[in-house]
Amino acid sequence: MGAAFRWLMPHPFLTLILAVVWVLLQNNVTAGMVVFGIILGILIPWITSAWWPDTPKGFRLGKMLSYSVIVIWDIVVANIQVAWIVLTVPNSKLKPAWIVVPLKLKQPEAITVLAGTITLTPGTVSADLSDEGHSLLVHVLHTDDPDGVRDEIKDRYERRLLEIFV
Amino acid sequence: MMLETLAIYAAATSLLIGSGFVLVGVIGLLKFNDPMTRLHAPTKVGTVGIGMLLLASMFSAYADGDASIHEALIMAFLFVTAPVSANFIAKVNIHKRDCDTPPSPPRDDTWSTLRTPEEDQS
Amino acid sequence: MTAAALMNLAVIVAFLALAAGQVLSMVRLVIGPTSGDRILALDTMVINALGLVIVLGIHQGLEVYFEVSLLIAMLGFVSTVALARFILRGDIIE
Amino acid sequence: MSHWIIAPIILPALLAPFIVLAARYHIGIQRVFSVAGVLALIAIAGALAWQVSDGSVIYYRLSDWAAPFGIVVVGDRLSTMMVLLTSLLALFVLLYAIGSGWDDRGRHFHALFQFQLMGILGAFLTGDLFNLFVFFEVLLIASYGLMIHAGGNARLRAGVQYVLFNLIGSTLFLFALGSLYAETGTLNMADLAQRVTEIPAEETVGIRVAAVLLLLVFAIKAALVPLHFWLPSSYAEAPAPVAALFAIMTKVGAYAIIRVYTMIFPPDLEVTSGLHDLWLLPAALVSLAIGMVGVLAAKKMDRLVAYSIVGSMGMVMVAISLFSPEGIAAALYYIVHSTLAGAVLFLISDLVRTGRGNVDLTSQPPMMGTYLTAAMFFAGAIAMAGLPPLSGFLGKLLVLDASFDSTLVVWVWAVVLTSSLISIMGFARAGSVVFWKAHSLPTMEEPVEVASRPSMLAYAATGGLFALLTLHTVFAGQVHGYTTTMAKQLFAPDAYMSVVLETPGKLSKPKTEEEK
Amino acid sequence: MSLFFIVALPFLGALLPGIMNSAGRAACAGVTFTVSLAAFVGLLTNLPAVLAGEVVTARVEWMPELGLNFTLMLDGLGFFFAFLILGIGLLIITYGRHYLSRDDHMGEFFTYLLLFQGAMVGIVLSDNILLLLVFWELTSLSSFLLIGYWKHLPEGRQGARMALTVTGMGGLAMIGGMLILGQIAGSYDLSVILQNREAIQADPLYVPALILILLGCFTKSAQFPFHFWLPHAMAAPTPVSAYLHSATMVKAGIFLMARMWPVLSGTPEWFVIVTTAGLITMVLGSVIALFKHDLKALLAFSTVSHLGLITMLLGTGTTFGAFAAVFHILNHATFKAALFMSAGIVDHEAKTRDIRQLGGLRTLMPVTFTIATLAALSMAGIPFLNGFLSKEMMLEETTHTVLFGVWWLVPALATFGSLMSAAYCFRFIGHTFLGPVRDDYPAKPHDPNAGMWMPPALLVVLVVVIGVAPFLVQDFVILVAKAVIGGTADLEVKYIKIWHGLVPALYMSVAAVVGGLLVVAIFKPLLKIWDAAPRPEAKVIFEAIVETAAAAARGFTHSLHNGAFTRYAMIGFVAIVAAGYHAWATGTVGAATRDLQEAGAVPIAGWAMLVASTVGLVFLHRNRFLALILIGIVGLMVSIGFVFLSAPDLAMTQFTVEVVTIILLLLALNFLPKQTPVESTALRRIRDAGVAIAGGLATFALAYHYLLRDAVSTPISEFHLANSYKGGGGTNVVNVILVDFRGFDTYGEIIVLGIAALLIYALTETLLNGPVRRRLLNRLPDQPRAGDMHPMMMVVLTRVIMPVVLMVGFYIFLRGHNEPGGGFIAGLVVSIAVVMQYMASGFSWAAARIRYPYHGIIGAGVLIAGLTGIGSWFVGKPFLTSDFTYVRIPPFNEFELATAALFDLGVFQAVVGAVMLSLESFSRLAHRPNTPESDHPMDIDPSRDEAPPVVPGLEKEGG
Amino acid sequence: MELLVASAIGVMTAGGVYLVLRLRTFPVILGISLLTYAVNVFLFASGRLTVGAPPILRDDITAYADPLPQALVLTAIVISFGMTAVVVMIGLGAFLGSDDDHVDEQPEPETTEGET
Ligand code: NA
Ligand code: NA
Repeated sequence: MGAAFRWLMPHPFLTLILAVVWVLLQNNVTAGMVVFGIILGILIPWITSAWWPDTPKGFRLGKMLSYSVIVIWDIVVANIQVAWIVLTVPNSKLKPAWIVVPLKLKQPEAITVLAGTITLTPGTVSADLSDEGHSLLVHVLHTDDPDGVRDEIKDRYERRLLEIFV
Repeated sequence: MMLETLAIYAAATSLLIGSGFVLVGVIGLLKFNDPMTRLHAPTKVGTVGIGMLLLASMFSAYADGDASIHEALIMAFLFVTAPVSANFIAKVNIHKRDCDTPPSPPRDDTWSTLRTPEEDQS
Repeated sequence: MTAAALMNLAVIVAFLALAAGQVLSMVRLVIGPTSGDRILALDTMVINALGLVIVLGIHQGLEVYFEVSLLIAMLGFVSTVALARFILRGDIIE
Repeated sequence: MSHWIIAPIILPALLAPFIVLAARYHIGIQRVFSVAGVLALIAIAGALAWQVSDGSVIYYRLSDWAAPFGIVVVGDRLSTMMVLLTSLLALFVLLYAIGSGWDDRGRHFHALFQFQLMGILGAFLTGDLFNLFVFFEVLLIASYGLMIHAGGNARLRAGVQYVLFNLIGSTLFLFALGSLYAETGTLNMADLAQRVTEIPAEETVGIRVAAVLLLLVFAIKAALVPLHFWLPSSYAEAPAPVAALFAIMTKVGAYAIIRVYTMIFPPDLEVTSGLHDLWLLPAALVSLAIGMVGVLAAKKMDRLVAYSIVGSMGMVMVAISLFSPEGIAAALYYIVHSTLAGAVLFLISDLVRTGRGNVDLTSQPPMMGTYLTAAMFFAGAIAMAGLPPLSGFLGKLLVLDASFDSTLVVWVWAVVLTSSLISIMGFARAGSVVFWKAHSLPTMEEPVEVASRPSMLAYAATGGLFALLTLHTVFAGQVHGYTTTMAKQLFAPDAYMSVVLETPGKLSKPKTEEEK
Repeated sequence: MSLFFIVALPFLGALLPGIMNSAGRAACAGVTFTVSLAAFVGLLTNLPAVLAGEVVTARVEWMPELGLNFTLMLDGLGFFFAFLILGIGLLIITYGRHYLSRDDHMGEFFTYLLLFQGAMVGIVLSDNILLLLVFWELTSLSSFLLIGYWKHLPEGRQGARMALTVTGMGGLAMIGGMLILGQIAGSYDLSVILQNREAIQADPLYVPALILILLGCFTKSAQFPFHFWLPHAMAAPTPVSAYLHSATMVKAGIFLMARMWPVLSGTPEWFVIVTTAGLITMVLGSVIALFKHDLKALLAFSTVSHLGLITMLLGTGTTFGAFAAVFHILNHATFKAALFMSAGIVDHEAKTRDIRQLGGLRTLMPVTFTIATLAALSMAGIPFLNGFLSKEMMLEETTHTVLFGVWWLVPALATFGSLMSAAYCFRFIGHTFLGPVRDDYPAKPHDPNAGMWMPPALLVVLVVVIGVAPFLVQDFVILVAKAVIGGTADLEVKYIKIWHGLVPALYMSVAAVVGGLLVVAIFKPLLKIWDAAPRPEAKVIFEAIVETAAAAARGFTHSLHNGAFTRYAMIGFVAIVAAGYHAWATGTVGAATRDLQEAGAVPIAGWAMLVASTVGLVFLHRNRFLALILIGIVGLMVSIGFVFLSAPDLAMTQFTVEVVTIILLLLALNFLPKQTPVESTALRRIRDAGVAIAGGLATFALAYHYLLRDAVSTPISEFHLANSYKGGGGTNVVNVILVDFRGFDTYGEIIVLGIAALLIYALTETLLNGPVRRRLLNRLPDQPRAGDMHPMMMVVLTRVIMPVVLMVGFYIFLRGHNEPGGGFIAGLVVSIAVVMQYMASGFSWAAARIRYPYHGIIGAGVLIAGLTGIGSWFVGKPFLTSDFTYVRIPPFNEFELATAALFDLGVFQAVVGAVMLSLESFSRLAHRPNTPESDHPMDIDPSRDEAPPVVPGLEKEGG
Repeated sequence: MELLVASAIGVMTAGGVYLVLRLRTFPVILGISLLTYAVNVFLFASGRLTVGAPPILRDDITAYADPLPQALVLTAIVISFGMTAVVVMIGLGAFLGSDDDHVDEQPEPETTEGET
């Protein structure tokens, strides 16, 4: 049963995403659309499964949702902050910095979500990964306390992601 | 009726906010004097700006009487892809030595971009 | 101010902001100086273009521009990555 | 509605993907299908030509939409003759390609060959100008593939120029089509012919420019000076059987000029007067001269042949630009001749290449298979230089005869006759160097490594083209009689137009009925 | 025998010797002789009719519309010439069989000879001047082959080309003349033309026609100033010289003048041109002949001289002149052929033709001596030999001929010519046969076998017989002369007599012979003067002219076609703009019928962007990477413009194509230089800019013109808008046009795309299997490379987003018929999704997991589209006719099923296959088999830290 | 609006022509691309300019932009894409074979022989 399920639906989360995407595309929520979306959601990952060989393990959807809410809030706040910096801080007063975030996360999917979150949130951009994948290089637009930024990243995002990607 | 009017106001407001953000993003792009700092402005501010425009579109559609949600899809696309775009551009800056050299990573040898490929070593 | 008038104003403002954004990005693109800047400028222009299409849709009250926006959102990213990969590796598919 | 008239387009268009799909690793199967397809084409083309030989017009609505709303394919005497000519040429060229092994020196020769045929035949048959553009593109892109088939540096470099020049041509074509649509609101040729008559005399620049741009497009195809520059290098560098097939491609341009400038913009049309009737003839004369001078100038046999193609197209265009039934009849006779003669010379040039490893016009020790090759070259040269008894001479007489009433008759005669002389000098010089002078050199101890005796099939294919040339000569009266009826049909396009415009289609009644 | 057979026999028989070559020399010559003999006998069967004054005709239509038909006629003149051609031909064949050496390819020789014979017979029997032209040129061609028969001799090759060029030129001129003649007379049949003397001579085109025809005659008959080719044709084997250059071909011009005599002669133009040319040729030829040391050259120039004589006679335009001309033709043919054969015998036996190495052969070769001497004396004009008779008639005629108003000019020159003629004849006899026997001949001379001397001997018998008893041929000559002058004029019958009394001609004759002897006596000092005098060498001049022409042609052609595409493009642009401008300038411009639409700030900003990026591209194009970005922006702006102007489908297509194009260009740019160097001069850039601005102004003006005016009648798209839903089942009219109204265009379009991919694939294969492969393998990156080949973020994102993009592609495909989208855009979207995967995880990793060969996808796509089209045949509808229906299957909404969608599926597949095959081919160029292939989709993956090492190969599920 | 579109066509044509006249294949191909844009817009403009009325049928609307030129341009875009790909590939092949991306043939030493 499990194996058959795995074969049919190698990435259940992806199936879900696709079904939602389909409904969004149709711009119209009807039963038929949802059913068709699910069918496509099964069919397409099945076609493309060769390119996503290893399924991420123990993904927690619920925690992911709450994480998303936090991130979206952060994005809104961060954007206002950055906009403020852009408009008010002169170039000479700007204090950009590199910070290095050592990673506890191992799964590529998890690291990618973290990196993405960092880029979308307060004045930070994920710039690079170390050559074994154990640290993340982040560029900060304007900070007096690089270590504080690093700690906040680890505390606010990585900790949560460690719970989502078990 | 009331809701539709509200939606129009919401749409207009979103439009104004969105265009403001767009503008700020571009100003940042133009203003900052370092490639890495320039990267911050448009990738994020711009993204939110477009997000607001999309929101405006949704409000506007609602005001016209046919509710529309598919704008969310575009928003999702933007939010998912923007970090990767930024990441690549940052890598370009690091690779071309167009920015300050980043500090070495603690556990590994170097940053992946800076590692000289084996086949190029001679 | 009536809702319609405000909306009209907002649309005009949005158009102007996006147009200005395009022009300013173009300036960055031409002056560079780094490849990263140019790619970034192009990426920004694509995003702004997407904004233009959205506002146009709002302005004309037409739904048909959705597909266009969707494509721009998806594919702008691809060209940004391709250009960056070219600078990084020379060969974009290796 | 009989479907046969689109068979010449559909058959290669299905055969080619089938070859790609099913036989791309098996050259033998590809050859069988390719030859079988061309044989079928010949049969179909023959039947179609027979069907319209009484002057009737076959008409086909694609997608069932009537002209001018949908695309139509139209077969009349002219188009079916061109289809038949192309199919016949294709057979021998294909056999040569197989016999010489050219088809196996790169990938996808047969698929490209079939697509090339589809493009050419489509261009001859379509009754819609934009569709003509599409078929031009099909035939062009297939020709790019065939031209660079088997690679090699010189060929690729020539290929770049060939493609680029034609891209400019395609762009020009679109400018012309845009102008035509903007001016008339239609794309169908027959409908255009009707609508241009409605254009008022006080507003002619639009249609005039459109007419001229279109003419220039076709002039590029027909390699008319000064738009001929793409031809010499690309034809010379193309693989021989490909160049031989290309002999029909320039005729597509000539065909299009004949079709468009007898039906849509006839010489007596007020709004476009003083354009093509003014400078087409001078340009044609210069082409003829430049081509034949090139024959004398060539340092390699393949260039020599390529220049002779330019010259012979000049001759064709001289006849066309008379815009009289006699001139068109002569042009059509000459088109058949120059297609066959040009093709045969390209194949002979390749026989020389096979026999001695190169086609330089320098004396080298005797090659393999000299006698037969030399005899063929002699005959081919006679044909191309317009010496009796072959059809080149007869064609030349027809052109000279038809030009008698032209105001530029002195120029026509002077250029035609002088350029003949120059080409005779050129061919004699080349033949003498390649085939005779060799005898004054000692035979080589060991033959050149790259040289080998051409295969029997290669000779047979070349001989087959000669047989066609001979038939074209022996039955010159019949052929010319037929091209004369063809020319008359072209100068009375009402029958063509009424068939195209008055046959109803899906959801539409003929225009004339609506007006009534 | 029918005239057709007489003409056709040599042509048909020409195949035989070639085939029979291996059967032996005797068989080869035998069959040739038989063929000739058959034709000869066939001719003789018509003799009674000819003698009875009838004109034998035969006619088959060839090109009736043109007026070129196989119309043959045999009258006295034709018979006379045909008799000469076939009769002498038999002798030449006999002679040639013995003359040719064992190394010579006899079959080839006789094949050419028979071809020539047929052509000659054709000329003299033609009743259609176009047909005559055909045979005329055939003689040029066959003589080209005969002269160049000894391919190893440079003189032969050169002589052949010279003869072909000169006579070819004349032939071409004659084409013009004949066509004019035919146009005036309204027919190309000689019999008709000969009836139209008045009309032709009154026509303003008479003089051009005359000059053109005479050009043909003069070149063929080696008349001054075209006499120079003939001596060089002597490089041919002697039988050829004897046949072509004395008896037959050179007489073709004479024949034609005789044939056209009734319509062309008698005018002042004819008289002046023909007589003058003949006279000069006669004198000049005789002078040159005297000083030639090569026996054959001497004879050749003597032939030139005698042809001049005949020409002059024809030029007088009197019937007596014509009569004398005919008689001299006959006589000249007999003695000259005999002389040539004798010279050939000498050459054959003594192995030299150089008169300076000869002498004293009288005793060694008595038979040859006798033959040659009699023939030479006849040529010198010694009584009782036939040459005397006709030469006297000539001299007689000159006394009545006044040229340029000077009465003594013609007689004096004619006498001088005769004098020189006698001189070279005496020299020929004296310096070859008389004198002491030498001991330094290259070979020991003796008389040849009878096969070689019998033919000339026969001729010499004729020489003597006619000379002694001219009345034997008198009737025949009269008959022929009558044929020449035609029915219109009366021949004042003159009997040929040996003794006319003490007429001026006799004095002139005597003076000529005596003078001739004197000249030979003082030959050595004369030769010194001759050698010292500067004189043009025809061969050198001709070769100089040809080489100059060829060099000029080369210079012209190669400087015009110098291989510079930029030049070709420049000329093209200028031509296009100029032609367009001309069309515009000569037309009329009416008032605008449409109003300008207001442009807001946004369009203006968009326009500014477009212009800025275009201008930027032009100025910054040397930085290729930047240029790529800029062209991308141009494309982007154009797309936005399409959106603005109500063309969402176009915008989507333009935008997706743009992305794929940029990927493609980046793949190529990887190999190319990244900078374009400055190479063109400022002047050139200014020039190019000028052309560019002209082109820009032209398209601007054109577009602006159309935009402000309506089409002349309702555009056909009204119909498309009205019937798109009703007849095509779709609300997206653009899509319905693409898949239905104009589906055939789309069918062609996907084929173009498919071909493009096949081409790119084929070329890649060719490159990878050729010399380029090594270069590619040894290629080093020209810029430093970053370390991360397959960055993690990209890979992870691709995993999620590629399926989504595929779904979007599917969505766009489905919606296309009613909303913006369709198979093409969907195909591009799907391709881009796959390309994303390629970019993320690399070519090898991604390609190994592709399940379908792209070739197959293209092929299937094009086939599906085609078969969908054919499908409509089965319901009796034309190709590509669409049908649609609406179905409802719960829980889904009602949806449309359309055949057009199936067609669109073919489009979709073809696009995906084509784009992917192209991109894949580009990638393969960069792919290096010797670099380690990654088994992982991404380079860096910390989750692999603890995992056991992956066994290569196991991972390739679905590959 | 008409002025903007027409002048844009003119500017792109001029830029295209200028680049086509350059000496290396890469700018020439870019020039062809510009020309392609220009002609596509020109062809599109042959249906005249209409704002806000895409030819997608709606119940309550009767005026639409001319759909035919749009379909033609779409075909033209696709075809020119194929052509661009092809010319890029052939140009690349030529460059790889000779290490030279000049579009003009480079002069080679003269070799001729007269026939005598
Ligand atoms: Na393009
Ligand atoms: Na094109």
